[in-house]
Formats: sequence, C-alpha cells, structure tokens
Amino acid sequence: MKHIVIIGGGIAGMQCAVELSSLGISATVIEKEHATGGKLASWHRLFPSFTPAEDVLGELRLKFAKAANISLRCGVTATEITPRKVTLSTGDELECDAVVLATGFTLFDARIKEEYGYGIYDNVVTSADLEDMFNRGEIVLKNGNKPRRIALLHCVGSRDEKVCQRHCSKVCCVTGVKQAIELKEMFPTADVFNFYMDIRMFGPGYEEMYREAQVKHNVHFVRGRISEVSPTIDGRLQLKAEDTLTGRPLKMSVDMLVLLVGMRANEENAELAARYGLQCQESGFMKPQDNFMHNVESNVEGIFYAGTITSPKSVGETLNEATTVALRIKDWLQKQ
Amino acid sequence: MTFFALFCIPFIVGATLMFLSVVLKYFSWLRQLPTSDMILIAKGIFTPRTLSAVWEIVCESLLHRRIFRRNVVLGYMHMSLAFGWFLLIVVGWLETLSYLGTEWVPLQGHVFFKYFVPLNGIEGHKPLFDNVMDALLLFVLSGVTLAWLKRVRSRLMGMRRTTKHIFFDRIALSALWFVFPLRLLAESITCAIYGGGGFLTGNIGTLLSQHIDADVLMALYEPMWWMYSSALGIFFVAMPFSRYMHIFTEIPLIFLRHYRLRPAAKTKSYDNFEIEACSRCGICIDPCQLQSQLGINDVQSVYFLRDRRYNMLQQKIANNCLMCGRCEAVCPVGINLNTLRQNSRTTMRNIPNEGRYNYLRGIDLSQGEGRVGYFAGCMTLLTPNTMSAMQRIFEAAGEKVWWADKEGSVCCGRPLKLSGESDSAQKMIDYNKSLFEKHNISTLVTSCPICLRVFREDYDLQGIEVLHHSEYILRLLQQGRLKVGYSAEQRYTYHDPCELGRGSGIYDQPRAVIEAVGILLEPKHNRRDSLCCGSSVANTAINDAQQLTIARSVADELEATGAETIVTACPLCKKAIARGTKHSVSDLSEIVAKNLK
Amino acid sequence: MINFGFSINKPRVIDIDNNNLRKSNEIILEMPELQACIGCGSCTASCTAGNLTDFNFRKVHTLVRRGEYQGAYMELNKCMLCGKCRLVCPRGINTRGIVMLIKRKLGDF
Amino acid sequence: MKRSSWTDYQKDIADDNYYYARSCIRQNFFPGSEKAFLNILSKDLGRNIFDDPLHTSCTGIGYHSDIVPLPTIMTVVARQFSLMAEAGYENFTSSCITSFGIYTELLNTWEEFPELEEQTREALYKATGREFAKPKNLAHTSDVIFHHREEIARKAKHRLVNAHTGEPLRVVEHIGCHYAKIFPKSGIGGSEFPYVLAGMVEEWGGEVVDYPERRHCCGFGFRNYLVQANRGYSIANSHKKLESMSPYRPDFIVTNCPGCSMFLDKWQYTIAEMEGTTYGQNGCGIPVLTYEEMAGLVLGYDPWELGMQMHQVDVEPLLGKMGIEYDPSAKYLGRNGKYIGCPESAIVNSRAKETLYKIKR
Repeated sequence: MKHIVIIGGGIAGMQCAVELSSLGISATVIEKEHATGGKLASWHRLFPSFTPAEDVLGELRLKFAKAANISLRCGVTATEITPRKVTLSTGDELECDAVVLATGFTLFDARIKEEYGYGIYDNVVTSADLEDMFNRGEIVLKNGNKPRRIALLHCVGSRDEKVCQRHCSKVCCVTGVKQAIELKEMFPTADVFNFYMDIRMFGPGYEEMYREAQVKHNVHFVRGRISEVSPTIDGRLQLKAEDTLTGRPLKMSVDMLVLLVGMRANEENAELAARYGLQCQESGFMKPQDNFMHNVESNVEGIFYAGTITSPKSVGETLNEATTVALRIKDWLQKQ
Repeated sequence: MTFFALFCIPFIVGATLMFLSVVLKYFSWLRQLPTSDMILIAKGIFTPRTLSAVWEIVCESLLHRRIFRRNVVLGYMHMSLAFGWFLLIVVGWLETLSYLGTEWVPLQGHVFFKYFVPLNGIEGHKPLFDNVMDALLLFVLSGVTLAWLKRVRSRLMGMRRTTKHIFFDRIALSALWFVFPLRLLAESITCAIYGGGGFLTGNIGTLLSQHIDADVLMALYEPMWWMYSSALGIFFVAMPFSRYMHIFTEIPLIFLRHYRLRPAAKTKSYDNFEIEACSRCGICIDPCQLQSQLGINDVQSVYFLRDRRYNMLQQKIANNCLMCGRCEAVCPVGINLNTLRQNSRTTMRNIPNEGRYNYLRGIDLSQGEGRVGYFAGCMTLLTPNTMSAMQRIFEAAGEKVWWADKEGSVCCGRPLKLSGESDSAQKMIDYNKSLFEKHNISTLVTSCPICLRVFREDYDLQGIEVLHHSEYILRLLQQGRLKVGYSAEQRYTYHDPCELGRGSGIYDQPRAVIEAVGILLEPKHNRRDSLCCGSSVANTAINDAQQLTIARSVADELEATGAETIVTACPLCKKAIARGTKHSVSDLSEIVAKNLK
Repeated sequence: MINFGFSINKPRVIDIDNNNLRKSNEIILEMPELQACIGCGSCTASCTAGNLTDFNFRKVHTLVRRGEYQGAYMELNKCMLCGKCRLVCPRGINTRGIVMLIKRKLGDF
Repeated sequence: MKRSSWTDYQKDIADDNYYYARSCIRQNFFPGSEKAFLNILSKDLGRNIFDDPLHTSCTGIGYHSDIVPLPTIMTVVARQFSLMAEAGYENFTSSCITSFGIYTELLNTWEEFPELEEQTREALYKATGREFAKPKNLAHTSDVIFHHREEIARKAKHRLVNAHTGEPLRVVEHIGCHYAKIFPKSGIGGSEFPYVLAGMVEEWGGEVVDYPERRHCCGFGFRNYLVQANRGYSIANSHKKLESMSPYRPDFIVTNCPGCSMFLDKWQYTIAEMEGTTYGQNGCGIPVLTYEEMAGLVLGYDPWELGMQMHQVDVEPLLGKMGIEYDPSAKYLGRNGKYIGCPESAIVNSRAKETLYKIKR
C-alpha cells in the first residue's frame, strides 16, 4: 500500500487523509498542535449560511476517525522533508511515497497596524477574537456594558503595502459582513458600521448576504479605510476615515472596533522554499506549478500542496482542494 | 287629519338634519367654485345639455346602466336599491294622493302612510296600490338580500374583493339593511291587527294574526314603527357623512359634468362633487394590479377618495398608485380618479417659487434642422434601439428632422407633475416649449407616451402638431412614404402603454402598424382594459421587486398569446416587460425599421 | 474681538457623533432599500440633471444618511424626477421615491 | 494606555559629545529653552556639547514653503555636517523638528540615491571649499533629553506632581509631525505612539493624557501659516486639538517642536480673541512648555531664567501647582535685572499682570 505523509492537521490535511484513505492509500498526518482542526477549531459560524464551524469540523473529524489506514501524530513537527522520507522532531523517520504540505496560514498580527490600537486600547478586537467571544456566547465591553455602536474594519493586513501584504485575503469581507449581521442580531438597537475599501463578495450567497446586511439589518457601509483610532474621554474609541463616496473626512466614536485580520503566509514558507527547492510567491504563499491543471502540485516531484498554504481560501475551497490533492496523488502514483 | 305620532320623531329629526347638511354642503361647494367654472355653468344651464343630464341621471343614478354592463347581478342589486326605493317614494306619494286627493300631508304622513290609515279611519282599500307597494318593497328587499350576499360572497357579483368600510359607513349600512325588513314587519303587524295590505304585507299579517296573540301583536305594534323610524333616522343622520352621500351628489355632479366642469391640476371646489359622488362600491379594487399582483389593499381609488374626503390622506397612500387608469375606466360614476389623485399630490407636495431649474437657461443640446422635430424623451435615451430605428425610419421616408434631445434632454415635466410638484414641472414645460418654438417645427414626434401626453395636455403648442411615433409611422405608411414587408410568419402581440391607450386614446394606430408587418395577436386584457407594465413613473412607492412582479404577470399574459415578439410603444413599458420575459420585446419603431423595404 | 484678517475654518469632517441622525434614521426606516446602495454611480451617470449641473444624487443621499442635511434639499431640487436613475440602478433602489422621501423629510412636508 | 509598542522603535542616541544645531523659531521665540538645553547637558549632566557659531538655518521652512530648492538645501545641510566634522564631532543633535526631519530625510535620500550625494559633495566643495561628511549619530534634542531622563529624574528638585494634592500632573504631549511621521523608525516609539515626551513625563512623575486628536498636527503647516489668507486652516487645526484635549483638563502641554510650541501657545490667544474660548482652568489658557523648560523646572531652574515670560499663556498657575518658588514680580526683568517690557493683558490670561504681581520695572 502506498503511503503519504501530510504535514498539517487542519481541515485541508484531514480532508486529504480521508480522501486518500477512500482511494486505498494510507496516510500519516503530522500536527504540531495537540489536536486536529487547525484554525477552524476556534471559529464560531461559517459564512454565508451561518453554519456552526463545529458541524463541519465534527463531521470531518468523524470521517477522519472512521477512515482506515490513517495515523495521526500530534504535537510533533517535521524537521526534514523529502518526497520519500519525513523526519520528525521526535527523531522518528517516516518513509513515504509522497508528501502533502497543508500547513495553512498565519493570522495577521493586528498589533503591526498600531494606528488601530490593538493591544493598546480596550475594546479593539480582531475578527478571530470576536469569533471567540461568539463561542463563549458573550459580547461585552471591558467595562461590562453592551456595545451600542460597533465598527468593523476590513482589510487589516490585506492589500496593504505598508505591512508587506499586497494580496487580498479573500475571506475577510465575507466574514465582516457575516459578523456584522451576527452583531446586529445580538444587539438589534446597536449601530454597526463596516469600513471597507472594496467589498469582495465572490462566492455563492455572499452578495445576497451583503444585501441582507444592508437592507434587512441596516448595517452601515462606509467606503474608506480607517486612518487612526484614539481613545475618547468616556472610554470609547474615536475613528477617523474618509467617506470616499462623499469625498469628505468622517469621524465617529464607537464602543467596539473589530479588525478583520487577513491571512498571512507562514514565516516558515521561505525556509521550506530555500531548503527543499520549492518556490514561494511574492505574497509569501507557496507557488504551485500553475493555477490550472497543476494547481496542487509543487515544482518538486512528489510534494503536493493542500489548502491555504498556496493562497487564502475559504473553508469550502480548502476542502475541495484537499480532495483534489488526493485524486492527483493517486493519479501520480499510478504513473510512477 | 292627524299625521303625527311620537315614533315619527327620529325620522323627522334625521330627515331634517340630512336635508340641512346636504343643502349646506352643496351651497358652500357651489359658492367656492372658481369663476371660470361658474361661467361654464351659466353657459350650459339653458341648453339641451341640461336635458341630457337628466336622462343620464335616470340611466345611471336610478337604473345603474354602467354597472349592469359590467355584471347583471351587481347591476340589479344597485338598481333594486336605488330605483326601487325611488319608486316606493313616488308610488307612496301617488297612494296618498289617491286616498286623500290634494290635501296637504306632511312628509311622515307619506312615509308612514300605512300607520296613519287606521288612525285616521281611512276606509276602502285600493288593492292595486297595496300590491304595487308590496311588489316594490319586495324588489328593494331582494336588493338588500343581494347586498348582504355581496358582503359574504362577492364573486357572485363578479367582484373578487369588496370595500373595507369605515365605522360611519358601517352604521349607515346596517341602518339601511334594517330599514326595509323593519318596514315589512311594521306594515305586516299593522295588517295583522287592522287587516288590509297587499300580497306581501297582507298575507304576512294574516299569518301573524293566526299564530300570535292579539295582545302580543298590540305590544309589538308601536315599537316596530319606532324601530322602522329609528332605522330611517339613523340612516339619514349618518348619510351625509357616509358613503351614501353619493345618492344625492351624483345628481349635481351629472349636471356639472354636462356643463363641462372637470377637475384640474390643482384642487378646487368642484372636486368635492366628484369625491362625494363615490359610492365606495369597490368596483375599482379588482382592476388594480397593486391589489391583484401585490396584495396592497389600502391605496385603491375608493380608499384614496375616502381618505381625501375625511382629510386623512397620507402621502404614502396618494403616492402608491400607478395611475394606469384601469380603475377610472370602470368607475360607474365616471369620476376622474387620476386627476383627483394628481391634484391631491400637488396639494401635498407642491411648493411654488423655489427658483428651481434656473440652470436650464440657455441650454440647447438639439441637433439638425427640419420641420419635423423628434423628442425621444429621457426613457428613450435608455432604449437606444428605438432611437436608431426612428432614425432609419426618418431616413427611409426622406424626412428632415430636428433632433431635440439626442445628446441629452430636459425632462418633459410629466413625471414631476405626477409627483405633485406641478409648479416646478411648469418650468420644464416652459423650457421645452420655448425650445420647440425656437426651432420652428411644425410637427413634433415623440416615442414616449409620457411626453406625448404632457405635450398634448399641458404644452399648448400653437401651430405644432404633436404625434406619437405610432401615429407618425402609420401616416407615413398610409402616405406611401414608407414601405414595409409583410410576413405572415411573424406573429406579434401588442402591449398598450397606459399613457398611450387610456391616457391618449391611441389604440388603433399601433395595431395598424403591426398588422402592416405581420400578424397581431391580442392578449387577454387589451385596449381600454389593458394591463399596466408596473414601472409607471406615477408610482414612487412600490419597490423594484414589486415592479418586477407586475411586469412578470403582464409578460405572462403577452407570452400566452403565442406570439414570438412582444411589441409595445413606450420605452418604459419595453424596459419593464423585457425584465419579466425571455421573449424578445421590441418597440413599434424597431419592427418597422427591421421590415423596411 | 480683534479682526486678524482670517477666521477659523470650519471643519469639513462628517462628525457622526454630533450630527443629528434622527431624520436620517427615519428615512432609512421608511425605505431600507436605500442602504443597499453600493455607490456604483449609475444614477449620477444617467442623470438628466446631473449632465447639466453638478447634481450628484449618490453623493447627496450618502451625505443625508450620514446626517449631513445642509443643502441637500436644494440639491435635490435640481432633480427632474424623470426616473432614468431608477431604471439603471443595479440594486433596484426606488430612487425617485428616495428623492421624494428625502425632500419630504428635510422640507418638513 | 498600554504603550508597549514604543520598545519596538528604539534608536541609538549618542551619550556624549554632541554637535548642536539651533532652531530658527526657538532662537526667536523661546531663546531660554536652547540656553537651558546647553546648561542642562553641560552643567547638570556634565556632557560635552558644542554650540557652533558658524552654523546656519537648515532652510527647512523655505524648503517646505517651496522657496528653497532641493539642491540648495542639500548643500546647506552638507555644510552643517561638514562644520560638525571640522569641529571634531560625529554626533549631530538638532533643536528643531523641521531640521531634524530635513536631516533625516536627506541622509535617507543620499542613502537611496548616491548620485544626489555625489552632486551635493560637489556643490558643497564648489560653494564653500568644505569636505562632505555625514554624522555617525543623528538625534533630536528631545531624544537627547529622553536619553538622559533617568539621570535627570535622579537630580530632580521638583516632580511633575501637584504639590498640594500629590496627584500627578496631567500632561498633553504633542510631537512635531516631522519627528517620526515621515520616518517612523527615526523616532522613539514610532509615529503612532511616540514615547519621547511621554517617557520624560512618566519618568518625572506626570501622567500623559491620550485624547482623540493626539496625533493631529498643530496646524503650522508652513504655507498654511505663512500666507495670511490660509491662516484660517492653520488655526483650525490648533482649534481642533485644543477642543479635543480640553475635556481632559490638562495641566500643561509639552511639545518637542518649535512651531508646535509657538502655535499651540499663541493660537490660544487668537482663538480667545476671535471666539472668546479659553481651554484651561479658571478661564485661562493651557500653558505650553518645551521639553527643556519642563526638564529645567524639574531640575529646579528659575522659570524666568528658562525664558517662560516669553509665553503667551501665563505659566504661573502651573508653577503654583508644582510648588515652585519664584519671584512673580521679576517676570519681566532680563538677565541684568533690566525691564524687558511687558505685553498687554489678554483674554487668554484672565488676570491683569500689573495688579497681581506688582511687576518690577
């Protein structure tokens, strides 16, 4: 039986293993954390259907647990990767027929955009923090009050040369609209403002959700990036932006600011590229052979990519891609 | 002879109050009429128009001919109540006359004659009168039964929906329903005690006396007359303030209308006659597409007139109307519903002297030169195929054309006028008018029925003939200046634009043009009964989805004809219908241009 | 008071906190579809008045939504209500209704 | 405020042997501050600093007002650096934020475009016969004070504390735009949360006020002030800042930029005259200090020796709060005890000077 080592136990790695198993190929998943699920494990609900992330991950974990010929190594990292052998931090060596890199992405550290005061002012949170709050079922300000006015800022750490992130992280717009609706549902009398540069509603049902946010939930959308955040005397946050559609500067105070942080390429990607002859894109994400017929194959024979290691992707796209990788590997193994 | 009993008081009081208020109302309305209307009355009153008005009153106010045409049962119901009651009064008066000769009898004496007969010891039955009066009562009662049935099952009378009435109307309505059954009972009991009566009251009286003790009948006798009188009294008091004001108001209205009084762009006293002549029959509800397609139930003309009459009209009600004119076309009273709605909007929105549109001064975007001017209209600028088709038609006919608005235009003013801002609309009208005059044209062709209507009604273009492009094209065809190829393979259906059909009376010309190029198939609703596309500029209240719903329903009907091409002659209709169908939708000019020889 | 030959310029900033949003909220409540505007500018591009003057419907209603009412009524008076904008709006906003609504709210009638 | 980010923006500041470049505005409006700086460094801290009579204006105001072209200012700046090298120094410290911005900008320009450095070298030689040199270390004088803040704290005679209540004084710190907004790495704490003044205030016992318009420009803006017709823009910016800070009831403003000190101080008078608004306590303005004055007060310098009589807004209420002993009547006596003249009373200073302090003439 052929054997594949998958590095990364997020949804891409898990899905890939499950699909390989169904194709009669065994797989070992290496996960540096102590549990599978990756970033999705801490997410609350998924756009545009507001499906609990738990449902998706739960089903995937169930399939993963039931699938034959899958082994999981948690809490370890790969120290040496070649298409035929992966060495682990424990010193173990895993022989294999191919390797799948599914190490995902890094969430942009909002502290870098210091003008937004993340980590400095209370009640400036990231979209990931907000999901966490949703998971806990409690959205309160530091002083225990309920927010009456909330702003969500799109493109924090995306499409921003100043933080060396030229690319679009793709999912934050949709997340921002989703979170705005969720906030409106929790606090119907609160004003929710989304500050955006462009609204990129690229997928099925996204535009409809956007329209619903506007018309049904009365979420305000202001086209303009927030330039700075400062505290007000009553402990709120003052925002400044340009309302570009009116060509006038705009300022307002809010109780809470949500920064929709983007997806950043893992720091390790450059090292991977340097050590194993792989290629990185300008954005730092790994570069597949091409974007069409060989979009999950690396330039090194026997090393495949799955999920957000190559570019920002939504959950659905990641799962699709992981399936594709399994099929391509099968195909590739047969040709060997 | 005595013709008074205590129970008459409710009737006397009611009748007095009613006559007082009706007279007061008419007096004040007439007094407030503008001088121009007064002159019209003075000019018309001693002419045969007065006679024709009388004839119309008989036909409409009594016989309800127009409702008969719509639905026989509904017509019968209205006629039995109106004409039946009228005859009861007339024959009742003849009855007293026959018994008492020329002796003066007070009003209650006529009304409650059956009560006063035994009281005054009048002898000798006249069975003819008894039976005629009973027959008339039966006639009216049949109407009451139908009216009641209509409330329960309106479809029997060809109406899907009936009017939702306000409190005052309900009181008057209930009183009216009780008047005739109570009269029947009161007279029957009287017959039971004193004998006499016709085939109805007499027989019921005999039946009652056989089955009920005389004491009981005696005890019921006075109260029954009391109740009858009270029902009448209540009805009379409520009448001037309820929908039943129409009973009288239709009469002066018919006279005034025959003297050529009409409602205008701004509200005036004459409007009151039209408004209070509305019987709230609800016939206007069914044709309203806002009702049938969108389920909107509070904006129809009956409610609009009611709200306006009671000074509780809201903008959102006044604005929510397509002004398609379908209701106006069926109104049995012939009320000018669109004009009244438009002038209501003006009252609510018009702000004179705002110094608007001063920026129009000196603007002239027109091109070319010719005795024929072409005004595409704003909407046609968004359907450029119509423009280019017109250009080809003009070229084919060898017409030299002055293009008024190829490079952008100033709106004709009708949309703004319809919204109620008529003084500001006048500024646009003045601008366009002076533009037309400046370029010295003799014919003005437009492909937009909205523009056409305002050009004809409000522009007062001396020496310039205004034509819709359907009229113009037909004329070219008839003159032989335009040759088109006919194909029996090509089947078209035609959608009548509201402003062109009901609005300007142009039904035949576009049809003739279509028949010159192919076969015309008529949709279910056509001509005066045609549907509105739903995108009318007159409606600023419904949203996009609602417009689309109406457009789809219209498109469905047009598709059902089996025609390959839907033709219309209004850019707005074209845009609207095209959204609702996958069939090809063409302007009239396009199919002509395509088939030019 | 001394005349220094200049005055303190008024800020151009849209100050949401100090703007009175009552009318703006009423407008949005009455016609929530206005919020669906995505600022594409089709309305202004097709606008009959906008091609003859600097009237910009998109900008005016956006400012009104932010509580900037000053001058909006007079600007909307440039509109001819012809309805072309409504035909081109990709979001299906009843633009004519919006014009009338804003005028009604700001003109108090 | 959890200012953690300032540690990410550290810069090397020389510890001793500075070549000092003066500021045009300060020499004229706050001459005591520059003198105090020299005294603090040489006398209190025992550092070597050279105040070279040969150096000139950096011409930055002319540059930002589109009067002085780039090659000219590069040559002038090269001359300053050359003077420094000739005097045997390699640590350049500038008293002016505009100059500091210019020096930083030009050093970076020469770095990025060596051909411009070459042109400048040539121009300098042709014009003055001097040799081109670049400083090893460039710091603003506020950086230098920041660098020595702990030592100053150790020698402090007063702290930034209300002597009557023991509460820390509430201080608005205002950083000149050209300090770090052009090159965030050139300032301590970067551009968003600069720490250069906050560090001093906190070290010396005060409390920094963070208010919504903290980052905003004072409004000087060169052309916006220099052209009278544009002054409405200039003052509007100060107005905005003052409106924003006044609810926090600050005890004083400290700035590290000559223009900011001047405009935040003097526009208060203008606004009071134009609108009748004052922003401080008891109907007075908010005193505006330079960091040298603040350091000088902490070290026990006499306020009049620091030149604080030159301020538009009276500093006496602040001196009272800090419990500093001084002779109120000696305010307008110059170095030799000679009367230097007294300004008219202004709305921004609610008390008439004559009656209150019996000013000595």
